Amino acid sequence: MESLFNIFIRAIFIDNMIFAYFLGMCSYLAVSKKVKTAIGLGAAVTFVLSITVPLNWLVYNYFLKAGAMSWTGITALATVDLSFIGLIIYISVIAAFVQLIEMIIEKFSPALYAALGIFLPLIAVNCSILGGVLFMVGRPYSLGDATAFGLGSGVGWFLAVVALAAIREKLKYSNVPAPLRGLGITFIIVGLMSFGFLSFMGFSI
Amino acid sequence: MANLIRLKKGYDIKLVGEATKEIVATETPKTFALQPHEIRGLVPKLLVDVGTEVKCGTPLYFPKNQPDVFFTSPVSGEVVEIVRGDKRRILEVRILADGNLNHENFGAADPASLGRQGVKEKMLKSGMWTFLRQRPYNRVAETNIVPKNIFISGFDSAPLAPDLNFALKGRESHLQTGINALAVLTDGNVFLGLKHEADNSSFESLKNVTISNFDGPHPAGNVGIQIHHTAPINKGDAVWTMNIQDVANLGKLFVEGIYDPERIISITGSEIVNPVYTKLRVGASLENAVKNQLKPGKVRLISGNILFGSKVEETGYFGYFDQQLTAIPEGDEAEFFGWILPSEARPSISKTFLSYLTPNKKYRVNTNMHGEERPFVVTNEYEKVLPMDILPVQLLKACLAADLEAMEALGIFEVVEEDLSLCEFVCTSKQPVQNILSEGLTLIEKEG
Amino acid sequence: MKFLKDTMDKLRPTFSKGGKFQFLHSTFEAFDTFLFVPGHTTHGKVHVRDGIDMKRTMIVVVIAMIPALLFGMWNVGYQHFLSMDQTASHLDYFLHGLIQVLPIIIVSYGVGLGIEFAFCQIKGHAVNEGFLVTGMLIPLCLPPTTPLWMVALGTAFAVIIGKEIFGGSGMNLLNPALTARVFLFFAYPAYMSGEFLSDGTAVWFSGNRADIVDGFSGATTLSVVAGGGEAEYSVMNMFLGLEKGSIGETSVLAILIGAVILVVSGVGSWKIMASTFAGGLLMGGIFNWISGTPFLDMPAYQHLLIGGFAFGAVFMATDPVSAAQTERGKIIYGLLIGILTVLIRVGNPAYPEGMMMAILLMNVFAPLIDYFVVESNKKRRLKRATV
Amino acid sequence: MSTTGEEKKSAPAQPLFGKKERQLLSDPLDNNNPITVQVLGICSALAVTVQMEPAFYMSMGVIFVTMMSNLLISIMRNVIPSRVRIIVQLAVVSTFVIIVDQVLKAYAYEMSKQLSVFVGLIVTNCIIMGRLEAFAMANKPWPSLLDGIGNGLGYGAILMVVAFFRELIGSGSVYGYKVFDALGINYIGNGVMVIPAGAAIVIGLVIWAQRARNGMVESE
Repeated sequence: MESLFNIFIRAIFIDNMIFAYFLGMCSYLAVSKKVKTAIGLGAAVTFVLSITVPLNWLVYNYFLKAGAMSWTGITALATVDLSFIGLIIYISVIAAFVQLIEMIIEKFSPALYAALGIFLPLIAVNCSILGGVLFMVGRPYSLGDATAFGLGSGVGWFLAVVALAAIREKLKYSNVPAPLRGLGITFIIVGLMSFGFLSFMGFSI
Repeated sequence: MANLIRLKKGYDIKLVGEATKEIVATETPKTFALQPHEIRGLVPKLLVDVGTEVKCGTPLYFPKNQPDVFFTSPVSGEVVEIVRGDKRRILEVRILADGNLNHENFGAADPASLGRQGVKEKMLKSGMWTFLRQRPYNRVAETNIVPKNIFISGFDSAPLAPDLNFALKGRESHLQTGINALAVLTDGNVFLGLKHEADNSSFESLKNVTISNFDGPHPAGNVGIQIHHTAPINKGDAVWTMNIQDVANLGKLFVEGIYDPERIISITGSEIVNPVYTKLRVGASLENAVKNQLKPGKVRLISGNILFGSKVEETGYFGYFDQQLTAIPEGDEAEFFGWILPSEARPSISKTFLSYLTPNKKYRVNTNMHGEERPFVVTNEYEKVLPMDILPVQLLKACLAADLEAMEALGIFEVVEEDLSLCEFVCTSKQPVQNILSEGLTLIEKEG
Repeated sequence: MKFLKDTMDKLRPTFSKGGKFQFLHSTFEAFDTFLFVPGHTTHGKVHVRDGIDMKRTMIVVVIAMIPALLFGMWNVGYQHFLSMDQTASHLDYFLHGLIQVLPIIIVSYGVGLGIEFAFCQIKGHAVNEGFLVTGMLIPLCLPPTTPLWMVALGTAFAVIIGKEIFGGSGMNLLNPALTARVFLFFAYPAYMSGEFLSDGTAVWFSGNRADIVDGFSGATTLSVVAGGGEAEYSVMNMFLGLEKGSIGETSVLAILIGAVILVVSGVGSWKIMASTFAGGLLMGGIFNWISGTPFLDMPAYQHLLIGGFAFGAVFMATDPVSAAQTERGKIIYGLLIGILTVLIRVGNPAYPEGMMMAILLMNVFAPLIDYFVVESNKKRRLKRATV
Repeated sequence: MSTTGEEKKSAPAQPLFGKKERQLLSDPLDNNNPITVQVLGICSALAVTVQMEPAFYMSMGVIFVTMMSNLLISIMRNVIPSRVRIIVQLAVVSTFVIIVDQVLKAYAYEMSKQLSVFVGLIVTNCIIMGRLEAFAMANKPWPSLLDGIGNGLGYGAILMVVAFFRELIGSGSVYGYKVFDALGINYIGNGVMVIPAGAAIVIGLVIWAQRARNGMVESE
């Protein structure tokens, strides 16, 4: 039984969505040119992850997995295993939730909305969100664990994206070989950063 | 009354060759020249031609973008040569002095009763306006604005700088009239920065001016530093500054009706035989001032001080805003293993030289770079010598990257080249700090 | 000296544009400026420059590392004889260590400088002196048992991937020496944690290198504590450095001598050093307060004496390029390194080299720390305008 | 980021494998590679490249999904209301991914365990959505099919290259075959190649090599 804190730390550093699994790379690379936008998207991802992971935990445990629907009391449903259509369901839950967030941000922070522009819809297909859900499904998490995991994954993604953005802003003054500029050097930075994130390997308190 | 501002950051480069406090008369030189390129970005439109007879105060040229501002002749005589450089850019307007010093008469008047428009007109016509500098950008003051404040520094903290209190002794009334004139031009205050616990006898009785005292090493005497600590420049602000000797000359314009751009300057440096004070007019040829004064060997003569001055020949001309001449040895000798040996003592803020054991020793410095140019690596040295809440490295990097937004946010409006001269001095990476800033300023002035 | 200068000047045209050895221009210049600080003079409005330059700065760091290096050599020999239950003269200890350590230094400098020169040659840049420090740091932070080809590989990785592709010295993200160390740590963990006996075949050096190092490998103080706290270590030994570990990291005393050199000369940031130590003490204190396991109960100050803490704080964390570059940022950066080090160490007893990982992680976050410091400066200015 | 897909209405009578068609297949392999040039589909690409075998299965899965969904969407392109097209696309893609997932589970269970969530994550692989948006929605079924195959191949090629280096350097083998052992060399595997950092660095270098060759430079 892992403590919530350990799950949280592991999700941030060891199982970091970016550095361990390369999930959410598209938006990661696209929005990491400026710290300001990175913070915006990072916060959005963190928020979406920490809500949709537990949300999908409920969906999985009460609807999808074998015997999940025994709580309905309907015997016909008690043995149904719907986990094979999980993908579509999870994606739908995520998409619906992101739509909601988008509307909220648009209403309350037009500046942020303008800055994030086309990237908000991208959160729906940001693999880190679906990845988080799929990892959660594959592990024997309780609802609390799932929340800690979702939040941790989000924080990990957030840290990764703002740190990279700060590095790339600093890199403006560097003299990187032309063919490496942009994508190439960013990948190598990601590689070097991931060394640092291994600090907490095997960590438990 | 006066508030005291203590500055800890900065560095005094202690040099041999300080001027003794006596004013030695030197013969008025034969030739004079104004050099438009002394002001960044100035494009002159000539009003005279070779052969034109001029008096002291006769307009020579005006800046292309400010047709009502005149640069006038510092002396009476005849325009003898217009020296041009690449693309026919005007480098010098040379005047042969007639030795009589005839003045244009602009008429005496009391600035307070003249009113803003009257003061402005007199200054513009006589050429005194050109000594008003406007920040941001350190440009010639715009004629159609009212500055937030006007700042004057009452002391020069640069290495071997002249004692301005000494230089202005006996000119109190001119100074007061000059201040009165400036006070008419602004709705804000005229600020005067004085050195804490120094002899300020020439300034103590001044009125119509807000005095702040500054305590600390160079660049405490830079007006830019003083502005930052009294009433900093924000986006959209414009403030004016004027050298205090020019304020006295401004006073003279109103008291006597004449343009008389003469300053008491110090002739200093290790390669000067007899460092003293003398009187010199703006644009004067240096030949008489340094006659028999330079020691033998390769010597660099500087109009200005070692941190902010122009390299000049003995036959060159005195700078438009300078108040000192400095001569130091050239340092074009390679130094064997110079980077590893303790080396002869030299001023340095780093403590890797034995010189830090003798903090009060005065040095004979040369112009060697002491190393090669490198990327910005070492941190915290600029910060040690810039007593402002500004991040110099980040600001310079923003200039290099031509990032206007960052330059503005990091405070480029508050600094001019002179303020960062110590940063260039201390730079381990031997970066041309002033040039970088200068390019940044030019860019933002053009784009912004 | 005059003769030497004349010779160099005579050779110059051969290596300059149009000369026969034009392609070696950067190399020639590097040697010339190594021998002589050039006679360039100032050309802007600033006519005098500070005596300090990059070479001098770098050499001060190298000098600061020498006590740790010399002690490290002696200690390698001492530990060797100790493990064989023998005693020998101090000179023997030292010589034994010298034979062990010198090849590592030679490989580190040889490979690093070789790559550096090659890159500069290709790009036509001047050779930078940054590697003077890196080349010494790499051997100091490696276990003396490291096979030489690993030293070469780690150095090559650090110089190429860690530095050159970012545009060379001053542009790198991570501390290059640390990059080498961490690369090797993850590439060949068994060799790096000192649990591996070099088997001779993997070593270039005379085949019997294993004999030389025999017995040196084994538990470091950290692993002793980690392994259950049968405390067979003495605080004094930890301070003096009479223990196993990477070549230069064991003796806190020798490192402190270096620290004094760095701080007094102003070359190393005292802010980073002090805040790193403070962070370590703080976190150690918190853990003492929680208490429970041997590691939690280890007195806070002892955290500063083991596992390369002092070495990291003094020589690694202070690298001005990879550290935070703003003054406030440096304090935050140092504090976090100290805190993280102890946290990582205590959180994972099997992985006690928390120091280098913590520094590496903070290298990654240093630009972000700076970003916030710079933003706060901008905000102050903006606020002033609106008041 | 995507570049092709502008050649909307091509001439009615055209060969099945004309120049254009061949280009649809070959461009994504190199000059218009989805990963290194279009910067799409990096998400799940790298996590499965420790060894070549899983990378190969992964590539096959992606090729199948891009191909089929490109085809299907292209067929349906005129009947999909643009407002709900993303949902439709997602549904189509998910369906094919579920097929791949189930097939793997049935016939290559070990491999499906090894690929774990990454098969499922093909759904959110930007290559697929990207190609659907940029190409299939505007082109006829046959070119769309080719475009799907081409991009799938381009993706697979990078995956295999990265996996090749990681496996060779990291474990001393190629597609599970211990080459160094076979040569009698006692090779010590480089652990960096096995951890994710290795993938990022290798792909960075691959991009470098490729762009140095075709002269592409990103302006930043």
